[in-house]
Amino acid sequence: MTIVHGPRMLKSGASKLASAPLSAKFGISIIIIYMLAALLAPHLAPYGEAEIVAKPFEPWSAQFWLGTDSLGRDMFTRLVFGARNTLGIALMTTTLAFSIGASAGLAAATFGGWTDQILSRLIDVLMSIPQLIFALLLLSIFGTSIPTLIIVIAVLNSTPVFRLTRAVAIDAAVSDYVEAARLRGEGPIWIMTREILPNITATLVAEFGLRFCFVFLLISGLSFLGLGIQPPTADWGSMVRDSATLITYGDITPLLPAGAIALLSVAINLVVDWFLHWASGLKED
Amino acid sequence: MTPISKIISQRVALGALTLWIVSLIVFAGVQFLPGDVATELLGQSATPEAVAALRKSMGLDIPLYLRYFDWLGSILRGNFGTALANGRDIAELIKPRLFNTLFLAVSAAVISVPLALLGGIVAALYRNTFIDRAINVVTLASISVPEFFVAYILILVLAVHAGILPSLSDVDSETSVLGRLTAIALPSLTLAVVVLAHMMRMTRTSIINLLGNQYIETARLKGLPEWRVLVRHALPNALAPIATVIVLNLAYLITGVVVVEVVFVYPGLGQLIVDSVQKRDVPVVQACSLIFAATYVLLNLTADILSIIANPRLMHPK
Amino acid sequence: MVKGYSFSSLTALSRRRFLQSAAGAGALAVGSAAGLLPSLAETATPKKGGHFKIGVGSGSASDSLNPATYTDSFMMIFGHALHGYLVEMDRDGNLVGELAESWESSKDAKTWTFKLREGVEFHNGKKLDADDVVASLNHHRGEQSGSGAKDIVKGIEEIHADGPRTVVLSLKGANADFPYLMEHYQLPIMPAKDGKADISGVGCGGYVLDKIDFGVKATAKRFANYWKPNAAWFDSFEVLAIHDVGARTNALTTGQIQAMDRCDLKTINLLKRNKSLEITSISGTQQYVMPMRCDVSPFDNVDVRLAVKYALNRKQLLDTLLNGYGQLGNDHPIASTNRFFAKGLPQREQDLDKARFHLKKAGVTNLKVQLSASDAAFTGAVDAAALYQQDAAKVGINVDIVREPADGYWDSVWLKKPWYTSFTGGRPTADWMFSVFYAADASWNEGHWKNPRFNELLIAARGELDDSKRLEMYTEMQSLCREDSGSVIPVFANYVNALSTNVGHNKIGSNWDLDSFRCAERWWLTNV
Amino acid sequence: MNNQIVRKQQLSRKVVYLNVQGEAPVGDTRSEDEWVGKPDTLLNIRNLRIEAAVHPPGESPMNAILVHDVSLTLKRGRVLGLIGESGAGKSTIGLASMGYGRGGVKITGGEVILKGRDILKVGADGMRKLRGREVCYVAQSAAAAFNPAHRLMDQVVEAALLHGMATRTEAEKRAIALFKKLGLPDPENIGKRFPHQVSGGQLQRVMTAMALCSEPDLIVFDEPTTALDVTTQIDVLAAIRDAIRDTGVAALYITHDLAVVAQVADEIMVLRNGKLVERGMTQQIINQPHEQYTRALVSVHHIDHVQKDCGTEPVLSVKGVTAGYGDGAIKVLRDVSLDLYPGQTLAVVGESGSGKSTLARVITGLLPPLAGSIQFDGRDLSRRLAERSREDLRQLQMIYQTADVAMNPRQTVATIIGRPLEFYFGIRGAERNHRVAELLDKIEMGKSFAERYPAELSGGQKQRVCIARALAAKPKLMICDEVTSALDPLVANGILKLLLQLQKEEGVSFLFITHDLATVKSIADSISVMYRGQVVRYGPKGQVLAPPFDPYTDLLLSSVPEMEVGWLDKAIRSRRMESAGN
Repeated sequence: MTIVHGPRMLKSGASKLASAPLSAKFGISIIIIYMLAALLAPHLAPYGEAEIVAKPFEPWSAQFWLGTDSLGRDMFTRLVFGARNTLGIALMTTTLAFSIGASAGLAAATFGGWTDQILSRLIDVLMSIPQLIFALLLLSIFGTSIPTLIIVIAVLNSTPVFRLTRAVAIDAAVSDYVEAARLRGEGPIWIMTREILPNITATLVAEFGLRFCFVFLLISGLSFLGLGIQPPTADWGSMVRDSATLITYGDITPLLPAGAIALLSVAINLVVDWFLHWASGLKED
Repeated sequence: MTPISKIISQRVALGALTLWIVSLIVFAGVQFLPGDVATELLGQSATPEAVAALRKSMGLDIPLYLRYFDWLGSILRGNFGTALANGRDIAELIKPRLFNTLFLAVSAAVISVPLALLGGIVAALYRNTFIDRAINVVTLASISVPEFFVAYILILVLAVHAGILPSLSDVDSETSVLGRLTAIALPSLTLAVVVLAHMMRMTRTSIINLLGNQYIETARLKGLPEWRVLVRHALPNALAPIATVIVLNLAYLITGVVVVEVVFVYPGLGQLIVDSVQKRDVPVVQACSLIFAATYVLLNLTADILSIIANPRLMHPK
Repeated sequence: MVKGYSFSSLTALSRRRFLQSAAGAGALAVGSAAGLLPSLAETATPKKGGHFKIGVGSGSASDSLNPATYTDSFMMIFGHALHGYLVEMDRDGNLVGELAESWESSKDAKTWTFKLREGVEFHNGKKLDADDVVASLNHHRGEQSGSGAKDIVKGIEEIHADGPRTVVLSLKGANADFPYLMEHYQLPIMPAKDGKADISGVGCGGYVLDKIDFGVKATAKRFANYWKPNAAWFDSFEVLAIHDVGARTNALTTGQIQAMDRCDLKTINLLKRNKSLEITSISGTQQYVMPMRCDVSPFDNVDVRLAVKYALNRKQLLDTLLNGYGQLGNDHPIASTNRFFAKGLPQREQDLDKARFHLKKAGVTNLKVQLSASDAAFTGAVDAAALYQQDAAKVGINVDIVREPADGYWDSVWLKKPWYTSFTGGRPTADWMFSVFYAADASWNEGHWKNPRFNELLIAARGELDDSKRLEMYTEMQSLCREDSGSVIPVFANYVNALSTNVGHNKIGSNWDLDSFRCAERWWLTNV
Repeated sequence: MNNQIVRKQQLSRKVVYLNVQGEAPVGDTRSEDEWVGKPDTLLNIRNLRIEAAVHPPGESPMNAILVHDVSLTLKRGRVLGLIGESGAGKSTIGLASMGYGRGGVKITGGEVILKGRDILKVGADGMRKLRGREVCYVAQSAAAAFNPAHRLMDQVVEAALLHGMATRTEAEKRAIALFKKLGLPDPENIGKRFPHQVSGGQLQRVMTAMALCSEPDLIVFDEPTTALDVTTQIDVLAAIRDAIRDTGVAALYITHDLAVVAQVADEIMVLRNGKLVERGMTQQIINQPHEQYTRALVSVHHIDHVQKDCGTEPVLSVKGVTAGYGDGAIKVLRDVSLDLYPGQTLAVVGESGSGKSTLARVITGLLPPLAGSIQFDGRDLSRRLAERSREDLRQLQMIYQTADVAMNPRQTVATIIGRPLEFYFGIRGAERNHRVAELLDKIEMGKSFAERYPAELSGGQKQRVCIARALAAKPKLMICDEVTSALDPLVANGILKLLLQLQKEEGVSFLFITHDLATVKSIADSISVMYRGQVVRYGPKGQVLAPPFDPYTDLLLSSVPEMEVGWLDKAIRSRRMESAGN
């Protein structure tokens, strides 16, 4: 039992990172690369997002690193801009989904009773309508502009967030420290934001990562059905879709955006796994 | 058993309520869609007179709420009504599609569920070893790729190059069971890949979450080999969360497979509902949505019942 | 064009090219070429038998057997397999009789008399007579009709049978092209039952309805008592609805279907390498349109319209959108295959100077316009808009692309926005085309274009029975369209299909897709 | 109670590395030879060193030494008691005798010689073969140690069947015989039940039967009665002791309660912070402890407190309160009346299920009573929390059993203590910090603790911070719900002394809810004994603790283990009433 106290907890994130397992470091570097690509897209990309620079399906060359797509747009440029659009939209969507789902879940857990009942039933209803069908319906009503896309997918994805938040928040809400706050006479806002929220953040962050991937996949699924991000905006889902037939001919072009999606998802999940592991402070087993 | 029947009847009542609200939402939602079945059917040839005549013949001139109650009344009598577009009986229209959808879902489940359980247990058994990490990365990757992409890859490998399975799931009411199984081999494989990872990870996590329990230590201290500790002592207690995630994935297999249906040209309910939304065929959309919602509600109920069965506290009260 | 493909496929490609040119150049000299190219050699000798499966990128669960509701190629080709029509467009584009043996008009082109063929039997055993024709046409007429063909038959004042084999139609106005209308896909002849047309799918076509699962597939068997000789070769015929082009292509390459429509033009060069496939590309009447509304500013100025037309790089659109599978458009809707096509009109090319000139003439230096685009109009419409945006910017037209939702596009954008993307499948006759889309009073006057001379000519040409005079008139009308109308018509898209080499066919008709929708009747299998 | 203790155990595992107050190990007074090498030696542990990888939240993993160089010897048929506070390493040593380490625990040095061979060298398979056959384990909480998914009999015979020591029929027969021996009701059929269908005391006996079923040479008892109510504990303790005697099995008996181990063990080892403090025969340890630490353990409950006289006006007056859950379907409290006078301590004593915690919930307004009223400071208190004024809330503060979960783990000590200052008095900024420092002083912790998080405090420190938080509101009344039950005796003692000190300084009244009679004796001015939702005895301490007793109070008082060899037999003989927990 001879241990020297380490630095303050929560302030030691950086040193924690240094001691993270290789998989997490790998994940973090991938995420950083993607974020840089997204942020610096106009500077990184050799051509314009929708600029037609050559004939369709040019081979890989010094001029067009990954060749050109079906319209003769530079594939590498599209991939970089795709990162920007896809990541940006998925990030905004996930954030919105979390603001909706988490605040409703917190409210349900904190107030309980009728608030909880009504919110939970509402979510039941939303969940019982298949996501894709619901998205189809909503997007048909409101059109497929990017803001509606974000709102619709966010609403759809807020349901599992609500359930998770409610579940973990209820765990926290019945704890003695929340009871102590109630006995002190604290209002619901304080209880939600100061007592419960900080204690469920880890779970929510982890869920954020996973949700982000699902949002990603839902958007690309919608793009596949022609309801997602509309051309000529570059996004990886429709890029896969546009060139998917090439796979039949043994061309690897469609693998690139698909691989980009998969790589990011794997990276996020690796980081999430590690984060959960770290935040729980417990060893598995 | 009284508390159990009470729980179940509560869930059934809630399910019915959910279905009712779903029907309201969908009915209202379809009304908000731009255009209606008449304009969609006529497309570019929609002259105002033709549209008006078509609307009248379909009864679209009747007020909205009356149509809803009319529809609700016939549903409660077990009558789904007729499709607006071609006047066909919706029950007849849906029956073969529903069968196809269920057949595909079941075959995908038959492939994926045992594999998921096995994989999950193996990953838990060899947790934090190379095997576990390999399983982890492979499942993650399969989760991360859009399902149409999985479908195309499988087609490329198994249909185009190897030529052993058809890329088109061409089935009808006269297809033999064997023919059907061949026809849906690729779509069910695709779906299996898509849902496998989620279930496998959940199985692993559920089991590992239980390993901190005292009774696991008790089992180990009895000298049980690790696999036996997992299978006999952890797994039975992890059944409830595993059942929940399996059921969620089954629901997905039934309600969320539009994309796979499109790729393999499989005549399931998903394509029907997409078609009907585009054509604004309200009664068909309504019927399909209700079936989907009912599937979800029923499967959730199943998960609840499974959790009850897996929980001796509820099955064997004091 | 080639990236990352193996060397062997490259050589395969060049070999095929070689063979093709060898066949073309040396058909006379090298007799042994026939052994290398069996499909070409056997073209002239159709065979009976076999099961033909075709995959089409259309079909919906809301389809029905009622011809009034035929909206897409799935029902259209299946309808042509089940049904006979009064007239038929032959493979060279000539109108010939099918169920009608002959027809004639009164001098004023207002009364038309059709003489029916004898010995034609419906699938239910009923013999064709004039009442069937009357009932079939009346099916689309009248107040209660919700038929898509209502507009086509609205010019008919009255129909009556004159004996069992003669049908007399009197029109509200003169129409020299009237028989052509009878070829419309929604106007098959159905047996009359109590004075009404039987819409259960019974027809007098080459195939009898076997099973149909709307939006999925339909099958039909050869009609033993089909009247037409040398037609309907297959034992049975099956149409599959395969919306996803990748799925269609895969099904074809793996041999699950023998033909498909609407090839993926982006990858068609790759598909071409498949030696067991034949790509057919038929120039037809389908056209991509970007109508400007002539009744709203700034498009109410003809110089602005011309500037827009001149700024467009048609060649680039043809190459990128259609991969070359199409014809350049000349801003008028008449296809080069039409008998009244104005051959003398010069092809409009991109001319940025002229565009600037017209813009200046219109008194604008910096034009800001919105273009409403959606792929609902045609595949690549938004890309086309983006391409156009780049060119237009060079002459000072700033195009703001408004991406419209695909769903409900025809309801809320088409005909309504100042400038939008549109698509027309085309019509078999010039009069029909002009009447529907360009006549001042047409409900689908896409550009809201009202040119007095044009409308005058339209009426005159309709009543004129002398073809040479009509050609003159239609040429002038095409020129008017080109110079004055609001429609930018950059390209005509070809019908591009892929067939297994086992599918035999003669010259393919260009009236509609898939051999004028008559593939079931005209094609055959060589390997049976 | 079970849950509370289990939680405590888990928590102490987490915080254990923080209790670092190194003290030199105290060597054994006897020579090695006396213990080793005899033919009847069953277990011989030599120079055992155990380390663990610990993952403090927010810090890098590190190695902590849990057991330093500990040796012990156990002869066949003997019982060795291992005693110490949390972090002493007693459970770790117990499990090490089965070659087992929890979590990241690793045996890094020494030998564990069981029946002549070093089991640390027999490999994983060899280890598995001896576990459940030669050595068996009885865990602290049987409720947690039995798999809820399987019937008891299946679990009891599992090890015997696994090691091929008996057929199923034989094993079941043996199990039933053991059930009978351990005094379980309906021994023929109890095995068909699921764990949740059997009471805690019975489960503990079944667990003992499970250990005995494969006829092992050694059983490790790890706090087998700690989680039980005191009246239940005595019966289970007796059953275990008899079973050990009758079967002749050797045992390591691990507990923190010296009085309990004195009833069972032949010899006792006292451990502290992973080091041996003192070893000796039971009599010697109890009666003539050599080491000061042992002496402190033996005399732990001695606090000087003089009973104060009642005042005239009670600060809190509970009148005829009936309360329950589910709209009164389940009544937990029936007609409870109590008075608490200013500056005094009223102890509410009872076992689990007596309704004492529910009483606290009623008083705080968390559970509105079905009938009756609560008067505070002479006026009626609203029945519902939401209807009470902030002033009422301020004057009535609560301290919880487990300080860990009573403090938000994401707030610093300064925030936790400072919040009531802000909330009730609007004190912010420097003034607040100053007051926080003052309060920290009052609870005998420095202001250096202000910026720490709860996870960085020891159990006793946590409870002190909770007390400071309550104190910050300047309350008239503090409700203390089992505030010392989760703490080690010495630490608990410190807390009690602090509370008494504060009472003297601030004049605050305590409603002290506890199951521990020793605590009650130390600090109460008046006592209320609760049993099944009713007050069975109420009055000033002197009166309540003096005979004649009602049957329940008698049972309760007579069940508290006393630091005296042979007490168990006496107590069992003199009992007039059966415990409810059996």
